[in-house]
Amino acid sequence: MSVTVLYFAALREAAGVSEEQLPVPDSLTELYALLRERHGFKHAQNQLRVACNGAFCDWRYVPADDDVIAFIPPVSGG
Amino acid sequence: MSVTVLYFAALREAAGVSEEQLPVPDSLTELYALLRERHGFKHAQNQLRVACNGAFCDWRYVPADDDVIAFIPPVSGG
Amino acid sequence: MQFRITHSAIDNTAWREALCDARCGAYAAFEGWVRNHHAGRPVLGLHYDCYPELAEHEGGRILAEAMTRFDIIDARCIHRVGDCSIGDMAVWVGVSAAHREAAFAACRWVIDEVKARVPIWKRERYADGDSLWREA
Amino acid sequence: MQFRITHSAIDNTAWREALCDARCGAYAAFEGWVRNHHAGRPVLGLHYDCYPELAEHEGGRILAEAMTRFDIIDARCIHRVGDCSIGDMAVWVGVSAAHREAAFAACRWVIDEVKARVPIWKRERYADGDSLWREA
Repeated sequence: MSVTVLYFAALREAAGVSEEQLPVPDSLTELYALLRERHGFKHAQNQLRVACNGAFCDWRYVPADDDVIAFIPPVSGG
Repeated sequence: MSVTVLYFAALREAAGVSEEQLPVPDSLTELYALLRERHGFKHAQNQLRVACNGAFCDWRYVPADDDVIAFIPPVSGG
Repeated sequence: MQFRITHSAIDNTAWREALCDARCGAYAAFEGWVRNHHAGRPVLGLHYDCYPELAEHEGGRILAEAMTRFDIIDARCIHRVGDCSIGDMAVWVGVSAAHREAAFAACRWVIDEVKARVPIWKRERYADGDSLWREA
Repeated sequence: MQFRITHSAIDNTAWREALCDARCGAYAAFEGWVRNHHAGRPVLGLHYDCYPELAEHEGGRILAEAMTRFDIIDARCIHRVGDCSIGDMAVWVGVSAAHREAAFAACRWVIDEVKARVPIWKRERYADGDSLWREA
């Protein structure tokens, strides 16, 4: 029973890895708070969007086994 | 003592020639009135712009010997 | 900054290349293509008449004015005249700038001015055999 | 209608060709080029990070939305990721339409949405040795 968390850009640099496996959390908010503390992410949750399985989702989405979660810092393509 | 008048598009079709030599007229307005009558141009003067020697000019410009005059119907490039 | 009238196919690749510049972050382009319909009427092809000397003079003025009105680095335009088939590129406008806002605004302004001011006239040939000088 | 992420140079000629259509009178394109400065600071080059699966999903949604918002015939976009040098094309947007109004409006809207919504991040390398993840 786990989820995969993907990191990009500034979050990847801070985490030092591009992904990690974690136990299925109760909520995305709880998951981000845990990871923010662990890796020292500078972004508050309200600066980020969140995606599940390759599509943006709501922060209220309840994670399930095998989900692939990504926290999305402000983008700067183009 | 003459001017060259160039015709394009609908005016060329109506005149049946692409240019002609004419005596230097007193004014562009007078010149266009003469040619409109001669060739049956459908455009009133206020539908046209006028150019002299490769640049747009004012209808009040006074033609001189060797000038190249063109009456410019509404354009439709692009 | 260059405005040209041509009787042959437009080499848009070469015209675009001429705008490349390390200071530019944005490039906006517009192309007018000969389409197969006008106001609901099928079109077979068209012919552009032009007063080349005046067209290049007026086109050059438009580009010079664009350079002063917008924060752009370069602007170029070429218009084809003579016979054109469906799908042919009739006109190309390219603008380079540091930022996209100015590139888009200038590109749009240039094509609008070219269509309003440059002495080029379009004669459309319709599928029903008729043909007509368009005036604006 | 197609949105792609690529790790190699963008073939803008091929992407433009895909939009050619006899019904279209207007083609508007935008290209983002890697420029040598940002906010007054000399830039040596940049790297784009990306979440490709999400980027292609979100990019596809943007194009589908453009097709419903504007009276256009097709819209395509490709964004390069990885290392880019000054002058490289980072993003290309092309839109075809019967008329230029819609082509310009949709092209502008697509690049604005791509820059706002697609998960791509730019790290600029500055001449002073510093480098930085840009966030919007």
